[in-house]
Amino acid sequence: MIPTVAVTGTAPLTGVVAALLSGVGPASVEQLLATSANSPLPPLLVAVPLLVSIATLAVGYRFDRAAWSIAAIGAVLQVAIAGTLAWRVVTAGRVIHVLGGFVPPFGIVLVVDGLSALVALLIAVVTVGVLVYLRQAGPRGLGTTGDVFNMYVFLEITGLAAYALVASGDSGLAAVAALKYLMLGTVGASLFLLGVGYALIATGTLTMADLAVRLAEVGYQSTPVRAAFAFMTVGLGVKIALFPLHTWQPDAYSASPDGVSAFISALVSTVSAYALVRVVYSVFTVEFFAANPLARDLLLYGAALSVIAGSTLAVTQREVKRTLAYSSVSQFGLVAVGFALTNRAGLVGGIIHLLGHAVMKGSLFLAVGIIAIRTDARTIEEYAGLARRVPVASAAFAVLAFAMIGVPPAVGFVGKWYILLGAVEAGEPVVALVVVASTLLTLAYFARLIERMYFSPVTDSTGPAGTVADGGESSAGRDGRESESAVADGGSAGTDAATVDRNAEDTRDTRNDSDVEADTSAGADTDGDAGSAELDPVTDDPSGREVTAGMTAVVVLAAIVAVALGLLATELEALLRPTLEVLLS
Amino acid sequence: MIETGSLRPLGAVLVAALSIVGIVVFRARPNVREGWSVLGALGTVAVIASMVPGVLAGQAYVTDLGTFVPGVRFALRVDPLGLLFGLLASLLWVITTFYSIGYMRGLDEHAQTRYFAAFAASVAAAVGVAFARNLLVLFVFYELLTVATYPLVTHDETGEARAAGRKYLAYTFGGGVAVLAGTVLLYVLTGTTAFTPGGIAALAEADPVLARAVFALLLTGFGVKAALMPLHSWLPDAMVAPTPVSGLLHAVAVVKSGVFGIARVVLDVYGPGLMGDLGVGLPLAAIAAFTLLTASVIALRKDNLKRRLAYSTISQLSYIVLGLAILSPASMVGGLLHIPAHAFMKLTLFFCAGAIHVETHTDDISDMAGIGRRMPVTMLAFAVASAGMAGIPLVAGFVSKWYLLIGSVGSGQAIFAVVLLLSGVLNIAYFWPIVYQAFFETPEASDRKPLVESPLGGRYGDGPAATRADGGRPGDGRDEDPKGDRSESDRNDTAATETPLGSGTTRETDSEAAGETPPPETQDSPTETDAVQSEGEQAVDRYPSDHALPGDDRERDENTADSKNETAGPGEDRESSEHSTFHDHAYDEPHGPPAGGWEQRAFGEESSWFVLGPILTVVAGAVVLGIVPYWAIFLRVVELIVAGVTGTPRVVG
Amino acid sequence: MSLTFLEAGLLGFVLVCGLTTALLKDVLSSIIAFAAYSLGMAMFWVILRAPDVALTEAAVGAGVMSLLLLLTIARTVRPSHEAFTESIRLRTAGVVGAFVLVLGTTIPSLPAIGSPSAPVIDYRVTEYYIANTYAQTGVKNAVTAVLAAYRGFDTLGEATVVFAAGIAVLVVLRKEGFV
Amino acid sequence: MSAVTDLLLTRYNYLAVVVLSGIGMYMMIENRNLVKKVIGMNVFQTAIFLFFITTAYVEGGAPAILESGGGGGGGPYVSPLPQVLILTAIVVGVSLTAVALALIVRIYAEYGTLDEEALREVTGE
Repeated sequence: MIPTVAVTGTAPLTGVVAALLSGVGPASVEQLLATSANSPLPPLLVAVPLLVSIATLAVGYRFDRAAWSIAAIGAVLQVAIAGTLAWRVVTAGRVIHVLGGFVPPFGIVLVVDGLSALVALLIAVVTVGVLVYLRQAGPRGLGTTGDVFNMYVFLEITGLAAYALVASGDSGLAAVAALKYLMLGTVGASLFLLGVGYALIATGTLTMADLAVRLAEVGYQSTPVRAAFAFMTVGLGVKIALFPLHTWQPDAYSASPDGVSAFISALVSTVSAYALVRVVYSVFTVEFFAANPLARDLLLYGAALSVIAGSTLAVTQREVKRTLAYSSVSQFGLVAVGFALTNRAGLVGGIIHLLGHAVMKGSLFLAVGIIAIRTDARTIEEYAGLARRVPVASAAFAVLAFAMIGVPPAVGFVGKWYILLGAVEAGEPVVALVVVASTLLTLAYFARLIERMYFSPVTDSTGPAGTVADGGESSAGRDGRESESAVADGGSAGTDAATVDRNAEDTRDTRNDSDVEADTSAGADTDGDAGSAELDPVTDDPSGREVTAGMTAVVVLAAIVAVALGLLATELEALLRPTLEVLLS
Repeated sequence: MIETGSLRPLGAVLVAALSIVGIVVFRARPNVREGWSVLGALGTVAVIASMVPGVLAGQAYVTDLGTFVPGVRFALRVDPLGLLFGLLASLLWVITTFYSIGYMRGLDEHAQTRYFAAFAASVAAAVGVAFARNLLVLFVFYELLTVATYPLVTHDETGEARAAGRKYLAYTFGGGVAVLAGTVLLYVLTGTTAFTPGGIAALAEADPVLARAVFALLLTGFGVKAALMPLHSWLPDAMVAPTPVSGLLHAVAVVKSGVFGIARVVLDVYGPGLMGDLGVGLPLAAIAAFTLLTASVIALRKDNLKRRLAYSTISQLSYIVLGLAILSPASMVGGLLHIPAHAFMKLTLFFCAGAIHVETHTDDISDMAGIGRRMPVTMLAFAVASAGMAGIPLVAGFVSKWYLLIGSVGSGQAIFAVVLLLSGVLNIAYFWPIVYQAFFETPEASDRKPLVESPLGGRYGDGPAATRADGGRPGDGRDEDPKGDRSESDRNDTAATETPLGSGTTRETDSEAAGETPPPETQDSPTETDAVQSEGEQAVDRYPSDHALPGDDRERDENTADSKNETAGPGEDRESSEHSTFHDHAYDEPHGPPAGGWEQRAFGEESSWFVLGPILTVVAGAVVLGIVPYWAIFLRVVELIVAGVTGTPRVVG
Repeated sequence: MSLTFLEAGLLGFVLVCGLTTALLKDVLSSIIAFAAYSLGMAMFWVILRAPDVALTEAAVGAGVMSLLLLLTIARTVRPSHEAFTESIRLRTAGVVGAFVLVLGTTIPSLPAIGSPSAPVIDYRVTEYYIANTYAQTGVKNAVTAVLAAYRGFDTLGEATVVFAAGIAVLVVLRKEGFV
Repeated sequence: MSAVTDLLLTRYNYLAVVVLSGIGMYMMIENRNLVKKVIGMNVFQTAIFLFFITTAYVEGGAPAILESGGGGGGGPYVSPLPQVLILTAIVVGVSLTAVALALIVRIYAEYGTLDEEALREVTGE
């Protein structure tokens, strides 16, 4: 029961936390108030999940199932609110809510523009998805703030919820990873806070819109302003997990439960990246970069480095979840590259890739979860021949992986296209090269997985042979040839891999075409449950956990969304256009 | 050209794509599933054919699906060039589908649903490539084509198939990246990526250095799939795929999508005029000429039939590129016409190779002496198609090569005419021995192939145990350590294949040859026994170091499978691939020639009609193209294309 | 403001406590030093005219925090060491030194302590709070007013943080039977 | 008065902030005991709090208790804004510490050690 409470209680907070940090452009406060539609919805966006989470906590003590239902209702409500808000943003341009009637810069104002509406919607939708998947979590909310200190508070709430979620894993490793995450996350948040302090000392205000004006008055080249930028960016960089500030992230992702990994990867880092856009564009504005080209270059090249380093590390991993975790380092690098380009195409690309990555990476983790439940496969070697045992999840995984690689027309490609366009327009050949090469870098680690899932015979992953093969792999992971031979070595040491292979083929050959799809590769499959696994996705599993139709549906749906989003990129851009104009002005 | 809004371009892609659904849904019922394949193929070709009259009348059909990314519409358009490729791919898909059915069932292959689904997806993507309205949409389908073909290359799921698939992905995605970079640069330079016959006007005003860079990027990208040297090495490896795949995809759809991309770039992005101004035509032509000759020479040395065909493909694709690069109207007609011409001929050849494989499990040319008795129709078709490849009149290849010759001489670049003629000779050199020995030799009395290793004309009386050209001796190089295996055989091969011709390509060919030893994996006990019995002969075979006991073989296969640079044998069938080791060993039934030579089979009894029918159809197509090219539509379409680009109404009387 | 002896003394005390916290090897001693550090800090804040914050720091920082720390070592372990102080590793010290240096270079550009022309004091936000708080909220303590009214949303967040932390602790300790 | 003395006399609090945050950071990196790491984290945070409180101070100012009912009477006041922020931040900080300590308790229950090096060996990293 406690785990339920845990997830139920904290998840919602995450949402809240995640909540919302939105802001406005450098337009003056008065202008902001004059040009925006007022609405009671933004605070609801924050309040609903909070209330729901308290309700789930209370009810969850007695009735597990009821808690889930409440959470689900809350999440759906949240989607409705976020959807309505997004629609209002489309029609009215910008929606604000002045809290308690205290006008900024003295009070706090919630501002929803195209960007924050999108992030809000993303959070709400992902929550529903993860909820359906987990069938035991709570809702989350989202907020929008136009105040940098408020941003800190919400970042910390997000962080707290995330730490708790990571720690909800069963193993002691989860606790260690959570503590590491907590320490580094706190340092990141503290640095952000220090940055806020510098901004405050330089300007005397905290409201984004007001700050933007005041920072310009103070002068972008003054030391406190620069320090403010540096500390805020580095602080957020830790939270986003950009190389080399990423060290908490692989542990946290791989040690937490699968649903949690999905949730964190899809939302927590995403929200931090969103905060980065706000800080860079709404607070410091493009002119800051113009006055401090070094700051831009550092951010840009640091992000580019993150792309390369993340991919390289991803290739060397044995565990699938760690591979995906390092992949996030790389993909967020790409997002940050887009942001740092400070031109329209780059920014659009960054945002699209941010959203796309949330959908793709989150779903990849969910797919990994399904696969783990069904087959206990967690390492890359164990993924051999998976496609026959878990066809639907494998197919979704493959589609998502190719989308992530950037095969058009999926969303992964569209984001990359914009970022690349931005890099070329900005006259950054090196960065353009990195962006282009990121396709191949991503291919390097995903192709390895897909090949194993679809075209490798199943090997005995539980016996001693498997262990030997694993040992050989880690050093050879980078090179397909070596790894192949390493596996074979291991195989011959214990179980004769060749024999296993041959059995598999015999089995296959004796079968007729009719049941090929349902082929079990029984010859090599020691799990023994693979035979029935094929056509019915909801069958027995070795560990006692169940894969529900809902879980599979979420993953499949996400794969479709990943492709469809690519085709809808124009609409996304249209939604963002007014916001972009403000941000880039 | 009048543009007409129409759903038919989209329809053509969708029909092919939707057939996948049917194929997957009815995976448990092979007959219905194959019915969907056929239906999809017929539907696609019908939709495309319905546009032929309109296009010939100067119309273009456009489906506009809205903006994809700013400044770029997601639009499909059927213009003459697109029609040429789309019609070709879909037409041959119909034929190949029937052939696939015969082939896959004949071999009782695994994962047939995946095979047919991926096949349909590949063709859908190829049609998309054909009809793309602009470079970015073309890129979209180009990448999808890569993904869709990958399962086909790796179909076998053996170590070597995976290695080939990996190589294929690395090469083609690498190429895709270059195309993407080029497209972005082009967009930044000109603000558009739309194809314009005669070239994008704004490009002429762009910085020439950047324009050349874009050209180089695009060419590199498309050159991968077009197998221009030195980007070709994925293609021979990909021959590990089932033969129909090698036939349609690796001789028509996939490789031609690369060539087609180059054609789009040359004709509709740069235009011949700007190409000349930038001076990029000549380097391209030089690369094509180099590829053309080198690949022909390598083909000479391939004993595995499919590999020889693969190198022949590499060489023939360069004809097309060469024709485009020479930039004269006549050569362009020749080059473009060679797209369908080569497709028909090469498909015939692959079908024949596949038929031989299905019926007799023979893959190596050296095993095929006298096979004309066993498979008369097949080998006859093979002979006709080979003749066409060499440019002998009355077959398709002649017409296109004729135009190419006229074009190169006419534009004062006679050097390329010499190259073309030389290549024709080489074509004969590597095809004629196959045909000759099939009909006029017997297994007992045949010379050894590949030809380069022995004097032209062959040498009779070589016993199987004789010292090999590669210097291998019986028992030489026995190597118990699997790890040492590769380097050992490499050394042997270096000695074996050193030829006067091996300049820049020697290394390449060495490693190719190194892999020629197939994975001696055995499946059925009779074969295994054979393998043991024939140990003595094996040891003296061309790659002594590869020899080991069968048990070791299996293990070593695992170890080295991926390190092999190429497929050892026709990957579609592990059972028989081991037998390609037994080059001159004539006694193992039923692989290779049976004892006492090939039995005589009558017309129609040599194979199933699922296999023979397609062969006859394609070869007939090749002949029709050669005799009445104008009537066969393709030449008309080609002339329309060239006229649109250059403004010359009729190129050659 | 100029540096008085009281301030200098307190500041020195805080610094020494901080240093001691870092250097003492024994965890319990370190916790005690930390509590002293917090208390010193709270007193210093009184001098800086922040009584509310000082009160909170004394209660929460020195009180609750020390309690939690002590509770933790009571439930876990207090390793015994032969060495009395930590040994200083130069590499880490170098890294930290670099950070300190970077941070230090920004100091000269900051306004002098207590300067009435510093933006924080001078800008309209502070002036507005001072001028209007009582009229608008009826609360004399501007800090309370701002906390509860103007920045009530922050405070909502603060409450959420505590709520979240409570649940997080529940989650983390679920195996300990704390609940 | 030299520049350094001037710095010392007018910005001494900020110097203290720098030194204390350095101490906190050093503890987080270097100390092997997890509890001491958490203490270091708090030292680091408190240093930042000092930064904020210092910015709020004004020479001769009174605490922001508006005796006269506002309206500018009663002489200079310190700024309430940074103080409000730090009130919030202190609570956030203690919440984080509580969670961190809870994690430490669990780690100890799981592995029986709080030593970072030993833990690294046990978890096989």
